[in-house]
Order: sequence, then C-alpha cells, then structure tokens
Amino acid sequence: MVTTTSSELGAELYRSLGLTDDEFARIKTILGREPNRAELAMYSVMWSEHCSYKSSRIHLKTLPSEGPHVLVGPGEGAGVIDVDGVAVALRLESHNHPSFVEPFQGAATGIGGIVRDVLSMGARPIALLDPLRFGPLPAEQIGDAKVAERNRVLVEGVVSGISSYGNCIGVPTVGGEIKFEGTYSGNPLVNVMCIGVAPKERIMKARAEGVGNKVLLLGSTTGRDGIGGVSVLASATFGEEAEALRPSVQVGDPFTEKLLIEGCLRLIELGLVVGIQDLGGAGLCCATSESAANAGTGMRLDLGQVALRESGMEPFEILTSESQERMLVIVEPKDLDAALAECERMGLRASVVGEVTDSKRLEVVSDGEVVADVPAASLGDGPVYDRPIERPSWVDALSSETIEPPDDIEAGLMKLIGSPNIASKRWAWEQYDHQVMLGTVVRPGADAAVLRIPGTSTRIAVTTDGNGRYCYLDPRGGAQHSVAEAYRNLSALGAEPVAITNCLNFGNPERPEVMWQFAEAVRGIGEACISLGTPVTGGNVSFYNETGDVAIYPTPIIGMVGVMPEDVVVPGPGWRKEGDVILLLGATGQELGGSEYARTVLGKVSGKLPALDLEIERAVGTVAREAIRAGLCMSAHDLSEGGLAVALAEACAISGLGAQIDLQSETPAWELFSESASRILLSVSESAASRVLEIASNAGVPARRIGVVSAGSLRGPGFDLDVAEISSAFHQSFAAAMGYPSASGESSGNVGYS
Amino acid sequence: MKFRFAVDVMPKKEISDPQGQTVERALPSLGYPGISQVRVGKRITLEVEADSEDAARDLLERASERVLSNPVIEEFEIEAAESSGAGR
Amino acid sequence: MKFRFAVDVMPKKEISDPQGQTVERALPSLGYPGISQVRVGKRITLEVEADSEDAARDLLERASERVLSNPVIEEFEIEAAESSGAGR
Amino acid sequence: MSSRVAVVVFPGSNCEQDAVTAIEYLGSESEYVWHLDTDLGAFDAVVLPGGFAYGDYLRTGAIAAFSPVMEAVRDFASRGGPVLGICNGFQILCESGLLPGALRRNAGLKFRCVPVNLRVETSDSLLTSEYKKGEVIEIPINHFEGNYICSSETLEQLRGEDRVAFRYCDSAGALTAESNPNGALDSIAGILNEGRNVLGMMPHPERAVDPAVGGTDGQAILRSLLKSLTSS
Ligand SMILES: Nc1ncnc2c1ncn2[C@@H]1O[C@H](COP(=O)(O)OP(=O)(O)O)[C@@H](O)[C@H]1O
Ligand SMILES: [Mg+2]
Repeated sequence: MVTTTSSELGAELYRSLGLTDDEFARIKTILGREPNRAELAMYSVMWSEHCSYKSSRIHLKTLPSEGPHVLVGPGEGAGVIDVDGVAVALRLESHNHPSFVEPFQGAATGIGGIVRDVLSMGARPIALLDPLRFGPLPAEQIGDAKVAERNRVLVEGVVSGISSYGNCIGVPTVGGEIKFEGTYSGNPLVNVMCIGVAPKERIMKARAEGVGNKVLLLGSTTGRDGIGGVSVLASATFGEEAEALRPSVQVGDPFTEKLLIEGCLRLIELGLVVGIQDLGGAGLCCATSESAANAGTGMRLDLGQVALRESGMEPFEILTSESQERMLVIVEPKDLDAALAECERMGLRASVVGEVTDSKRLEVVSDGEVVADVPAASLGDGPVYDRPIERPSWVDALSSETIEPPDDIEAGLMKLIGSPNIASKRWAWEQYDHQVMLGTVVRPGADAAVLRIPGTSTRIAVTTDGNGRYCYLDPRGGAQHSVAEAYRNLSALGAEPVAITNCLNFGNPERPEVMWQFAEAVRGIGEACISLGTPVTGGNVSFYNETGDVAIYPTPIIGMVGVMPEDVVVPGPGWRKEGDVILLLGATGQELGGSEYARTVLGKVSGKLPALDLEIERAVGTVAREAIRAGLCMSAHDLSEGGLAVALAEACAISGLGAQIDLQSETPAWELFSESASRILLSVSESAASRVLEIASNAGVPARRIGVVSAGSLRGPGFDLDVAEISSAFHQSFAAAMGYPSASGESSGNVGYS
Repeated sequence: MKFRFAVDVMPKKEISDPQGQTVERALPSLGYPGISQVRVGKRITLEVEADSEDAARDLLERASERVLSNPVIEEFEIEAAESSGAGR
Repeated sequence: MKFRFAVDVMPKKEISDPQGQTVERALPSLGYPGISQVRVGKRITLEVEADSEDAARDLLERASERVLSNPVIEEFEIEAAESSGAGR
Repeated sequence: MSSRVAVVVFPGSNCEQDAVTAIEYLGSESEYVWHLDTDLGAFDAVVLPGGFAYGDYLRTGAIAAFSPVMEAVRDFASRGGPVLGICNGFQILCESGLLPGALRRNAGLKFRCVPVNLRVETSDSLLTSEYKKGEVIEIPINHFEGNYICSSETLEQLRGEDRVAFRYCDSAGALTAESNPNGALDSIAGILNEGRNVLGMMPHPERAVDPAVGGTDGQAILRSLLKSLTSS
C-alpha cells in the first residue's frame, strides 16, 4: 500500500512542479487519495506540455493523416509509410533548448533521441537531416557583434555535435537547412529528422503485451539527467548533495547508441521482441506506462534492478531520469535467456526491470516497498486545453507595407548569393558522413537528397523546409508555403511526394497571440497537405521558444518524403551543357513581401506574402516530374528564397557554366527577385524544349523560354556577372562567415566557447 | 618573464563521461583488472609571458574559463608546471 | 585497497601539435596575449585496486604504456592523485 | 569452392555492411567475423572496415587493437594472407603494430567527408596490383583522424622499400599542400607492411565501387584483393 502524508504535499509543491490546482485535483480523483512524491513527479512530467501535448492536441487532431502510403500515422514513435513493400519510418523533432545551453552536446543528444524514436518502430535508421535556425553571423553585420559571435559559436558547436554523433553511429546525414534570422539569436532551433527502414511485417509498436512477459532495460546506466523540472521533490536529507550532482547538460554516448541500434535490431530479427519503446522525455515513467497502456496491460517495475550511474538516487529520480541511450524491450519469459545472452555477446548492458501484469496499473517497487501505484493509462491521458486565441493587430500593419525591387540588379544579386542564408552550406555538410550505407544517390547540396531503399527498385527523396519569416507575416499562408516548397523541392528531382512529418516551433502557448499563430499554421499545413496529397504521419511540438517574453517567428518545419523509380536520372540543380535552353515553369508576379531580398538587402521583414494556389503548385510539380521522368531535363531547380535571380545564380555556381537571359519584360528586377510560388527552373536540350513546353501547356501550366546556357557569365537585362565571382560568393561565403576563409575548412580554425 | 603552467580540464563530477566509462569497461578484458572511476579530460601545457607569476596565473585563469574549458560541462585546475614533467 | 592516480598523456616533444597551435593562434584575438608553447594532451583520472601503492602503480604503468597512450606519438606520466583536485 | 573474405566487425564498426556490399558488387562473397572470434582459418583474406570501433573513445583504434580477433589477424598476416584496413581499420592496424606510425587529428581540426585524388605509388602488392603506378584516382575520405605520422627512420624505410601505397594529390597527380586533406606526413594516404600483404588506407575504396553512389575508382583495390585469392 502506498502511504502519504497529505501535509507534505502542499499547493506550493505541486504548483512549483507546474501542475495547476485542477490538475492536482484530477490526480487525487484518479488515485482516490493524495499522490506521494514519486507519483506527483510522474504526473507532473507526464502532464507537462512536452509529454502531453495538452495545448496542441485539439489542433493537431485536425491534420489529415490518412493516405494510400500510410502504414502508421501520428501517435507512435515515428510515422511509417509503405514504399514499394518496405516500411519507411520518419520523424522530426526539436532539441532547441539543450542546444542553446550546450550546442555540441545538445545537438548530439538530439540526434540520439530521434534515432531511438525510429528504432522504436523496429526500423533501421538510414538517414538524418538537420533543419537549423540561428541568429545572424558576424559577417552579416546585423545587430550586436557580441551576439553575432555567440551565434557563430552556436553554429560551430551544433554542426560539430551532429557530425560527431551522426558519424559515429554510422547513419548518414543527407540533408537539412541552416538559416539565419535575428529572432533566433536568443533561441536557436535545432530540429533533427531521421528516416528508417524495416520489412513491413517487422514494424514494432510500443506495446507491453502478454501478462508475465519480462521488461528489459537496455543501454546506458541511469543517472540524475534531465530531472531539473521535478528536482524540488528531492527530500531534505538528499537535497543539497543531490542538487550538486544534478547535471545541467547531458553528454551523448554515440558508441552506446550504436550498440543499441545493432542490439535492438538483432533481438527483433531473432524474433525475441514482443514490444519495444525508446526512453525519451519522462524516461522510464513514460516508456513503461505508455507501453502498458497501449496494450491494455499493467506493469510491475522494480527500481532496484535499474543499473544506476550514481548512488543514492531517489525513486522519483530513477523514474523520471532522462538519461540518454536507453531502450525498453518486452520479451517472453521463454526468450529471456536468449535475449540476455545476445545482449551480452554484443556488449550491450541489459537488465530485467519488471514484468507485465494484468492490473492495468503501473506499480513501482523499490527495496521491496511499493513507491508508486497508479493506473497506467492515466499518465498518458493528461489534460487537454483549448487555449484562448487572438489575432494580433500588428499583423495587418506589417502586411500592408510594400517592397520595391532593387535598381541595381547586380548588387542585389551578389548580396543575396553571398549571404549566409543563401550561400552553400558545404562547410557544414562536409563535416557529416553523408555516404555511409552506400545508399546516398543524391548528396547534400541539391534541392533534396535521394536514397536507395534496399530490397526495392524504388528510391526516396527527402527534404526539410520551413519559412519562419513568412509564417511571422502570415502563419497560415506561411505554413502552406513551407509545405509547398518541400513539395517543389522533391518535384524538382522527379520524385512524387507521398507524406510529411513536422516539427512545430512556437512561443508560449499560454499567450493568445502565439496560440493564434499555432492554430493558423496547423490549419495551413493541413490545407496544403490535403491539396498536395501528402498526409501527416506525425510530428513534434516545441512551445516556449522565447527570448524574454518575445516569441520566435512561428517556425513550422516540414520534413517531406517522396518516391521515384530507381531508373529516374535526377538532373540536379546545375546547368549541364552550353546551348541548352532555359525554361521557367510557373508564373511570376510582383511579389516581394517577406522575401529574402527584402530581409537581406533592405533589412525589412514585412509585406504581403506571395499568392499560393495549391492546385497550381501540384500542376507545376507534376509537369516537372513528367519531364524529368521522360528524360527531357538536363537540370531542374526549384525557385524559393531569392526567386529567379538566386536560382539562376545557383545553377551557374554549381556548374561553373553561365547563362544568357532574356526575360522579355519591362520590369526585369521584379521578374528576378519576386518570390512568386510554384515555379521551377529547367534546362533542356534544344530538341527537347518543345516537348517540355507541350507537357506544360497540356497541364495548363505557364511555361516559357527565358534564355540559354552559356559559358563565363550570367547575363541579362541590367546584369552581367562573372560566373567565377558568383561561384566564389556562393561557395565560400558561409565558410568565411564562420571564420574559415578558405572553403575547405582547412584554415586556422576557431576555438572557444563563450 | 615567462611562466610555465599546466591546465587540467576534466568533465564536471555530475556530468557523465561515456569515454571514461567505456575505457573502464574495456580494461579488464585487456588484462588490466581493478581499475575504476575512470574519467578522461584534457591537459594543456603552456607558457605565459607576464610581469609576475600572479599576473600570469590571473590571465590564464580567465583564458581557461573562457577558451580552454567549457564551463557548462567542464571544470579546470591550474598547476605551476614544475609539478609535472609530461610534455615539456 | 584503492589508490587514486592521474595519468597525463601528452604529444611527444618532437611532434607538432596542430590542436595546440590552433589554440595558441586564437588566444590573442580573444583577448589573451602572451600565451605560447601550447600543447594539448589528455588527462585520465582513475582508481586502482591493489595490495600496495607500488603494485597499483605498476599495473597502471603497464596499462598506460599499452592502452592509455600510444608510444609512437605520445608520452605519459603518472601522478598520485593527491597532487590534483580536478575531476574527483 | 570460392575463396572467402572475412570482414571483421568490432563493437562500433559501421562500414562493415558497405564492405560486404562492395565485394558482392564485384561478384564475390564475404562474411562477418565478430571481434571475439579467434579463428580466421576458413578465410583467404581479411578486411578491417571503417567506422568507430568503441566510439573512437580514448584514441581511434586503441581499444579495438586489443580485441581477441587481432591476434588471429596478426597470425593471418604473418602467414602472408592479404589484409586490408580501411579508415578505422587502418587506425586499428597502426595501433596494434601491424603497420608502423599513427593517425592523428586532421590538421584542420574538422571531420571531413569529401572525395580526394590519390596517386597510386606502387602496384607491387597483393592489394594494389590492379592499378598502374602513377595513376590518379578519386576516392572519398571520411575521417577526423587521418593525419598520418611516423618517425623519420620509419618514413625512410617506407620510402626506401616502396611501401607508400597512395598519396593525396591534385587532379594532375602533383603533391600540393591544398590537396592534402588532413596534413598527413609526406601526403601519405595508405601504406603497406614489410610483407606487402597488409594495406592500411584512410580513403574508403568501398565507397567508390558502384557508379550510382560514388564512382568506380576504388574497384581495383578490391579486385586486387580478390584476384590474389584466386591466383594463390
Ligand atoms: N544543415 C545542413 N545539413 C545538411 N545539408 C544541408 C544543410 N543545410 C543545407 N544543406 C544542403 O543544401 C541544400 C540546399 O539548401 P537550401 O538552399 O536551404 O535548400 P532549399 O532548396 O530548400 O532552398 C539542401 O537541400 C541540403 O542538401
Ligand atoms: Mg531548393
């Protein structure tokens, strides 16, 4: 029997744990008594925003999650889609705050977490992507030099952390983004995406089936990591000492992660696994209660069997510890010895920490005493809030501003192509092993990555996209644009987009303005996904991204997967041959609101977003796909930030070839810098041009010839730029802004932390 | 004047040290039993030009805090180098 | 009985140390002038279970020579831990 | 019976599957050997693949060098059997003393995953016989610790005995500072043992076998190895 003295659990205590009076009352109703310390800790972490999605749930429910490819939708460790008979798992998650506190370890452990999510589906992780957002670098000379230097150190640390962890576990990092805006100086975004594969019939779920089955804890020892939130519960005797022992930062152990990957997959392959669950937020408490609740069973957990890293840990600490590199596996008693022996052989720590019961309760014992006893499902069945929403008035003021294009096209173009936002991120992705597993057919640096799916003749294309600036000006429209851009990126490789996952980075949901941004963005994502035929397989919400009380730009990141037959030759973004004809699919309007040009050259974040017609987006993508798959395209590149000007310059910088452009327009500057949506740039051989134009016209998609590929320079109305100049700006600016003047990352190097 | 120092930078007590743990788990099978509490850090030896040892130490103290160590996860200690021979 | 030690592993004198050089080059611009001869090595702290300090040191000597350092590029030195506080 | 290649797997290896795939692409077979195994009797060649054995903790290759299997590899090599160490495998061979020298942190202090040009310095070995001396090939590197170093006597020996297998170079075959990706002594990318049957190299030939994912310039190394089996 659990005993509690109600006096020790005053209102002050539960409130300091983040529980409201109503929530506490609800806990008492569930238990029929007062919770004890350990139970209070369990509810407080499980009912936190991070674990319970209590503010976002009612909105997320509206997202379309069904489609012909979807095998497992939202709610599991990762979404799973069917790609040519093989299960492909995908998931995107944030690790923003830990990465701000300690960029290297924060980003590293972020990779560890997302990999275990995918592993928990029984899938082998095969690719990582890293959409990142930081404040401006010193080179941009926007804002405070000291802050800019700190931003640079953050980029350096995050990229090193991803490199260190991802490379060590042997999962290639094949894509991502790095973008800079002032809003992220005090709150960078470190989102990470993982893709995994498994035979369809081997997809696992977090279910603790089978009364009497054994519960195994695999991997690292359990320490006092990540229990800051409930540390007020430390009993007075341990209090001070424990405080000193509580790490503020978790250190990644990629070696143990690699052992976990191989160990778990091996146990699954041997048929020894009934259910499997990763330990993430809320640690053991979450993994045990969730897997029991999912199966309608209960679980008895003996804390004495948990391998601890430190002595004197209290039950609530063991239960809520977020120590990294741990997995929970359910095995039948008859398989226990085999499972333990296999772990031993592989050098993976494993201990039996509990047993599945029919009580539907999570019973926790320590030293033979029951220290917690709660209905398993109640922990995951937290409160749900419909938080107040209010459209802020500044939105209208901002969007009514107008933006004019530059008079000096050359200066505008050079400034954009050499800005850290646009310039090549080679300096970062060269630090990532993007080749291991021999599956990377299209490497970083293109519009998306293309990967083999072993055992099939199908390949997948993957990209991450998000435009916080657009979402700040118009969260619903901006979110639609983000989905559309991802769709366009995949189409530009000839892939058919089939599903998305997402990570929604927002401010404090208790503020009606932020909640409005959130609701609008979710609505926009849902609308776009329905129109584009890409259901939402899952996602992650990161609230409370604020500096002081200023929220970051609302930043939904979309991770999208597309498919294509293996015989499609991906043309790539760079020109191929002099004399090829340059075609532009899609129509261009005078639309510079929220544009890269407005931000980087004019220093403005304002205006009305470009119009977006999702049916047109789909049609443009379809035309590009058809032309690419028919082998008609020599190059293909989507238009997004910086419009046609940047797309042309990139095609030159990547290939070393030039272009002779004739826009047949009175207003070439508008044509070049406008960020009108739904456009793709193609180059085709002279003989193929008419066929591509015909495909477009049959589909009702505007398409026109805008020039030819040439040598040496990028030339057109009002501009004549040396390709070498464009190329060095594009290839070297980011490395230079990071303090590595030669592109190779070979130079002096930087050190220092603060 | 030049003063020689060594700066020892170790992971903080409360921070886990996977490297040390892995070495510790491996050592017995390599034939070295009975070794525990392994922690792996950095040792940096250097010379400081200053008017006095105190001034040198003072500068180094600041450099250690800001550059040579990462105060979020590491702690450091400065030794006058005479007490150590390695790497001189 | 348990004995505490620290093993300092430094790059050999005659071998260049790119990491040390990079730190050295960076320090002046970060506001720490006058620091030279920077060399970056490892410090490993640990406990050895043995009957006597001599036996412990002996075991550690062998482990350091074969495992904790690479004699091609590094040299090591063993200190009884009382002379150091970091990382305990 | 077709000859067999052992691909040794240490805890934390991560390129073992790639080695198997590449060998298979060239029409041969290979088999994993776990680091605790001590018998290589059934094999005709041994590959130590790339990756991060023991996470590269302490020093790259340091802990793996003491794995039980390494005694068997030593025996196998001393009997003249072909042994190829790729990247982490090269580091392990150096740490275990099967090859001289050591691999330190890249001079630029960054991990690098890039294609590099290599000049083939000798075709006189079981593992480079399919190349022409002086040929320039392109193979990716993928490492943080590839900066080769050894004593001046060792260097003399390596040069004098024609034991440098590959050097980093530019596309024309010239040894320049810019084309040395990690600061390696004398631009050394790969070396042979005295018996010329053990090759350690930092670049990843298995990543340059299938044209769909990285070219074909690495094929000849694996083909040399496979040929040495059928001819012996
Ligand atoms: N952090 C990163 N990690 C890996 N690859 C990256 C990263 N940032 C950029 N890339 C690569 O550069 C490509 C171009 O980036 P970007 O211009 O942001 O893409 P988009 O085409 O979506 O505008 C990406 O598709 C990716 O391959
Ligand atoms: Mg693109």
